[in-house]
Amino acid sequence: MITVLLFAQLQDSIGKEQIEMEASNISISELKERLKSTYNLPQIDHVMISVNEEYALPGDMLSSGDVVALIPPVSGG
Amino acid sequence: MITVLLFAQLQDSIGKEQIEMEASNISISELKERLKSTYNLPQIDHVMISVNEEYALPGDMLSSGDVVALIPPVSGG
Amino acid sequence: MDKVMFDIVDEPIQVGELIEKVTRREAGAITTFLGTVREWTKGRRTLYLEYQAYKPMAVKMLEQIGKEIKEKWENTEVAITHRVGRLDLSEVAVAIVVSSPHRKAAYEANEYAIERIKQIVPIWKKEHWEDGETWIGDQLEQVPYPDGEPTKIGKGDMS
Amino acid sequence: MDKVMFDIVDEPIQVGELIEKVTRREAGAITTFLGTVREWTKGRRTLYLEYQAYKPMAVKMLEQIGKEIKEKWENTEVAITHRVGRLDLSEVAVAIVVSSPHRKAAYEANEYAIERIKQIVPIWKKEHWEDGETWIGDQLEQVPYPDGEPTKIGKGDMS
Repeated sequence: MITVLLFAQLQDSIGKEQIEMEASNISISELKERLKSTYNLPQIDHVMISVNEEYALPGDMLSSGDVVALIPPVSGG
Repeated sequence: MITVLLFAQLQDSIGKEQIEMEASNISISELKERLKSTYNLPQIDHVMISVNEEYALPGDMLSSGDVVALIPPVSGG
Repeated sequence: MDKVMFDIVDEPIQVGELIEKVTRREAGAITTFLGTVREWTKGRRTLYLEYQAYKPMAVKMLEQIGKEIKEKWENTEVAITHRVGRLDLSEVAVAIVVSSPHRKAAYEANEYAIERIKQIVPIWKKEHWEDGETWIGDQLEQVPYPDGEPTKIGKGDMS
Repeated sequence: MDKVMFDIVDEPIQVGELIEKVTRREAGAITTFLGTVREWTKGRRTLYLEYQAYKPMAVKMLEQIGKEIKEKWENTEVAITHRVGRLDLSEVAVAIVVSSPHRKAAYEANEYAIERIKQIVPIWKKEHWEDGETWIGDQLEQVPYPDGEPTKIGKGDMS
């Protein structure tokens, strides 16, 4: 099980703060593809990914229990 | 009569906050020379002069009633 | 250090408390940056803002910025607090304070901090305009996503 | 404007009050610079400082700096307070606050203000060292006059 956290416009689009996904041993790219096809998320290509609160790369592999966050371009400050 | 205000090390050297001088129609350069010979003030060459709270130039003329200040290099901030 | 130097808060930011966090005898200069809610942006009126953060990661990223600053500028202390939730006009969204023996480093490090916040800290701003609302996608490149997807790309407007 | 934006005071500076003076809806950025009393300067220990000002002229010169800033950076507001008298370690000698719609101008104008203060504002600092006292003649060129006359010239030490 992987937890996917949603923020900002993604949270508004999907209407949820987080999604639980049955998945393990998939890459971040694969996770992105799966989210893209399950939800209407064209903007996911512009989204950074963090795993357990650290920025991650597309090739990084996910394990069960990981907390992934979709991080759209930030606008703090 | 011209009032000459003293600050910082000049005030400490001369031991006064101000000097009254019987003078009018003299230039700032002349005033400086007069102060230099009356008091022991070798550092007066490095001192800026203000007249009535505005910076003044060596050639500017002084009139009776003017308030002159000797302004050693500043060190605020 | 026991003090919390990097924080995300829901309540108004107390600038004086932040300044105290970095005040010390080695310092001769303390710079503060406050990002405040501006009413007008390119002719469009803001009524209020709403900030959302991925809190634990945002704190980690602020800590990382602090670490970067200490590596780049010797003997600096940094504290940063970002507020989330609803903010009205003129309220402080972010406060950055830097102390240093000399002023040049205090200015440079402070400006570096706000630039890095806009790059890596997971915090998002929703503009509540007079005529609608928008999540601001990227302040540096100004990519707004008004309806949850990119529709237009404009020139950066950095506050 | 009714508020006193440029001031010389004998009492501790209230930074929050200064920030309030420049806070406004057009601003998105407020920068603050605090010059504080540092303990160590090139291995020499300061016990406390004493500042003296030619008050009416100092206020005029601060006002002039404010005017220069408004000419150079559009839509900025500036407030500056300098304290005089005895100041202990870590106390604030000068506070400069600048508000602006955008942050770049707020940083630049603030740094400009402190540079100009060190050039034109008739305020003098007397260092009370552990081992003596010195009127600091010129911080930019660091010409101290320990006994009322120039004795040595060192490299600038700008705080």
